[in-house]
Amino acid sequence: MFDTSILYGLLGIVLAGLGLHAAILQRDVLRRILAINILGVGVFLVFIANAYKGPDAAADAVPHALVLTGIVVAVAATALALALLRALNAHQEDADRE
Amino acid sequence: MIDLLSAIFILGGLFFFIAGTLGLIRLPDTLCRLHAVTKADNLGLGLLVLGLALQLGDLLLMLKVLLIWALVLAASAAGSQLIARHVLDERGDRS
Amino acid sequence: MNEAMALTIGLPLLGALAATVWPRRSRCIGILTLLGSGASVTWLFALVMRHGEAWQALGGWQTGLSIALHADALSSLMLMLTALVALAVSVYAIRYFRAQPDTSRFWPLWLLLVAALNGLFLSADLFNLYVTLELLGLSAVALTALGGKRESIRAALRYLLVGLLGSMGYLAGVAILYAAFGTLDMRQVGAQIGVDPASEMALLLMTAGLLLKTALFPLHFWLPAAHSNAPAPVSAALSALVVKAGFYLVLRLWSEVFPQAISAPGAMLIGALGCAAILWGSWQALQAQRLKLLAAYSTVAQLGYLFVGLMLLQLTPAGPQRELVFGAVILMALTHGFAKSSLFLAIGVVQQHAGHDRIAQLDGTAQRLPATTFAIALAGVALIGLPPSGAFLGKWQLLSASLAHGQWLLVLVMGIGSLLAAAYVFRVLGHAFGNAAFASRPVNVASEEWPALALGMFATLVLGLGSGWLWTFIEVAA
Amino acid sequence: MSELLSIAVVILACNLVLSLLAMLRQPAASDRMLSAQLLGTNGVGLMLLLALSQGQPGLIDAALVLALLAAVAVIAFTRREQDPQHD
Amino acid sequence: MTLDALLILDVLLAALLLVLAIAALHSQSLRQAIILFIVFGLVTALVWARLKAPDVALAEAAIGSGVAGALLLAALRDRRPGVEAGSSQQRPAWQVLTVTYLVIGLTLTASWAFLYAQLSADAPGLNRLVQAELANSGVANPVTAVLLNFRAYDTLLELAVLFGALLGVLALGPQRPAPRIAGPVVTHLVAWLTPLLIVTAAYLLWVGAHAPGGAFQAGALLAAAGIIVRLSGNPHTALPGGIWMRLIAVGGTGVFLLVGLAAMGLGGKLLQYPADWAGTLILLIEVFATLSIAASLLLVYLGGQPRNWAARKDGSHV
Repeated sequence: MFDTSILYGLLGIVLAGLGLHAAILQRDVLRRILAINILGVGVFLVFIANAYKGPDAAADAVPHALVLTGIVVAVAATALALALLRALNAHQEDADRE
Repeated sequence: MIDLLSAIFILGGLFFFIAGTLGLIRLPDTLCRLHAVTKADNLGLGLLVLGLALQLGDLLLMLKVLLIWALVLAASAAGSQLIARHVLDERGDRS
Repeated sequence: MNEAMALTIGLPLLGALAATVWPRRSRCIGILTLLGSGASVTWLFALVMRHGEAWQALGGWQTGLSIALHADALSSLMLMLTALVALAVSVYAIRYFRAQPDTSRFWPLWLLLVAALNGLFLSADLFNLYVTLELLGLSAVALTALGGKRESIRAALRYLLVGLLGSMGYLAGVAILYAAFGTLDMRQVGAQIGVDPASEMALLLMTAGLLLKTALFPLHFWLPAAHSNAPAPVSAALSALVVKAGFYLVLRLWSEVFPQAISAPGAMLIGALGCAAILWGSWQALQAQRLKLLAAYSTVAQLGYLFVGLMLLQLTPAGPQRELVFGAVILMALTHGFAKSSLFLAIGVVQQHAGHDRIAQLDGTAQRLPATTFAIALAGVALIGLPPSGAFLGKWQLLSASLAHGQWLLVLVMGIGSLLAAAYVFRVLGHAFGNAAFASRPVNVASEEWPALALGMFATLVLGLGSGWLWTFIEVAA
Repeated sequence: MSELLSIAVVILACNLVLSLLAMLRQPAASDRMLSAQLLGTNGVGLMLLLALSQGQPGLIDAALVLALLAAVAVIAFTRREQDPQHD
Repeated sequence: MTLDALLILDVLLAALLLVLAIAALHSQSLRQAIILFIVFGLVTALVWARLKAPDVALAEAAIGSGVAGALLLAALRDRRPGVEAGSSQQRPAWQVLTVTYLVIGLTLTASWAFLYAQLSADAPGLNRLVQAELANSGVANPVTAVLLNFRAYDTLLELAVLFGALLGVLALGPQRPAPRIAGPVVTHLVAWLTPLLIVTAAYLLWVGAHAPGGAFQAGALLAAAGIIVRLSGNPHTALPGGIWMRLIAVGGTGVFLLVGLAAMGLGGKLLQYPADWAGTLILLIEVFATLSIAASLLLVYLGGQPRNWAARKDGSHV
């Protein structure tokens, strides 16, 4: 079904836009991390929407595999970002204490 | 016959789901809401699960679906206890 | 050919795993695997030199279904740069990270970074390139944070977020390409690219994402902090190799996947940004108070030359003239890789012996660290673009190409850039050769100083004198 | 039967939207947790319905995972409140 | 399912995602933003289910409210009031406007390009090739075939990415202190939930060969089991110490790479499994990958290096 692919594909692009907007403009790091994750979901949605070939046909498996890879990568990056944020906060506290 | 039965279950499930949501919106007090909402929701999911299980026609899948319901029941029982304690703590803090 | 490609990626990856399992042997494992992967790079290089470019479909499935690896002149030269710089940096890092737990933290990440670079230079699959980009980005960020100071962690975090935005932009482009052409293989996509909205949008998104990672002005804002706050060996690798990887990918995509979709105004825009980068980066380098910051801004400027080269490449029609420009761009990239890693390692030595890297207080360095000062001078020669460095020939080609296109402004910008570079290099050397208030004995720490020296030599002498051979190689392997 | 399933999917999706709006209106943290739990149950139901209406039994596993992790999320949500780590 | 109903469902899901994204990105309190983001993950899983991507739906369900949610909530717990204060100042209006217009422009042109790609280019995609070779891949689930055979090299590097993130986190310092011991409710919940999570993980790993599931989903569930044990106040997370922990952490990438290199040594290309062994080798790789993924996600959740990470065999510390 083309309509479905297009609806979700456009939704993905809008989500990516929202994420990008917030990732640039937000000041808080945690919010930026959320924004980048939403941006990622938007991009993944473009892949999956394209893979959808209608209610009766089998969907394209390759984009599904790509998105699975992308999800793992996104989780890994988020985890590293959160750990860096924690380390930064700890340093900040040390600095405040002095 | 089975179709009819599962239709009744599914519709009943939907009814309780909606009732739960309305409760969340309309009921005045958090603890009140907690009580009503979790009850309604679990009942809703239970009926839905029953209705769907009748359609599956595979014993293993049926068991799996029932397991899902049991899980949600247990989780929400524990969850509402934890939330209730949290609410009481908050009230205690304020007074 | 199969084996050489697989080992080039597999050995450092295996080394990273082994160094994690046996942390107390990590240094030994690291050096050995880097020697091994260096050997396989040399093997691959020789094969490419003899047989020309090579393709390999992994897993034995047909192209399109599987991921393809690809080696040609450009990628084998970048691999060689990586192997040599990585070896030199490793020798330096042995002393720099000699205390535990730094040793066991550095080596696995460092090997992972090398594996990511090798994977990136060999990959011919658009999605696989995304994965290698992320592997490269995450390991580079983790290495930056090894500095441990608040500033390095803050810079690493920012570097990570910017890098993620960049790779998401790239991935969005891949998504649109897959929707339009139904494949991820570079050649298959390249064959279908045309002047249509999908191709152009993908080009825009992928280029923009990569430019963010490559820190082209005005997207360079994250680079100075990250490169100047990382530990010295890491800074060397970041400036010499990691940003180069982004540039390599832009070059590869522009010349092999998207040539149909690139419009002249787009190329001019990149060239204009390159010019701005040259002027702004050089000016900031001249203003910098700290050596590492100077080196980082100089990277911003030097990247500008590469993008000016990219524009000229785009404007030049196919033919021997284009080959010359292509070779010049590669030569500039290689020279900068060697020169900048040499400079960062030398700065590391200075910093460790002086306890700081404030340029104004470097008087007497030449007496205390003669070899290191010489390395800085060699790197400086290459950064300015004086003969006999490789950059001299590269710039010469770029200048003559600009004249051929009547781009007088470019000539002017490159001239000013070179003058500014000369100014910031001589500012450092002037302080280094200045008289110290107190006399001190010269220090000679071979393993610390010779990596910088060797890299500097490579940038000025080897690349300069061997550049004729480089063009032959590009011609043979193409 | 398939019509009924379709209608049920739509109704449950509407319910999901309503619960979300209710959640956004709630000021108190505990109410939001409650709403999140409600949304979770709702999601499980919707996932099951999709499994049947699209004929994809694999989605039942997804519903199972959602149910399991709803319980995990309950713990993760509430632990924080009882346990201010820094003191 | 009838088309009209599908269309209504699509519109509702799309609206939900949009509202959730906007609310999560712009809500006042950070805690609410995180809760909304977790709900966003739930709805995303439903969208993947709707678009017939059950493998992705499973992964999203497993990661979204499990590991990712726990990670974000833990990050929230780390921060103290005051840290955010410096960042609350507003950006100048011109910046906001410029970025907004740029992003809107980009979104519109990207939409145009996507529409063109979808309508005029009409690419068939790679699914035909996947289906044609599926019988030779050693597994029956096409997504698993792509992940572990056709594009196995991507997955190998993906495991390396996770490994790299793990190394990065470990290098940042010691792990978080364990929470206090939980009350009876949580303890009981954890006591029966943990074995269920483990059993489900094993099931998903096994079923992945012919139905949605696989190493990552299983690994995420195992990690969730470790996380709730940790959250209940138990200082142990069932991770072994010293070299065994390190071996588990690198095992996924290591076994994968060694199998790939061995296949090359036998005369094939990198990662070209011998045809008869493909199914077995894929299962072997997946088992180790599951353990590695679980250990990595759990260690990453702990937020730093556990005390016994670098321990020698005899338990002494380096």
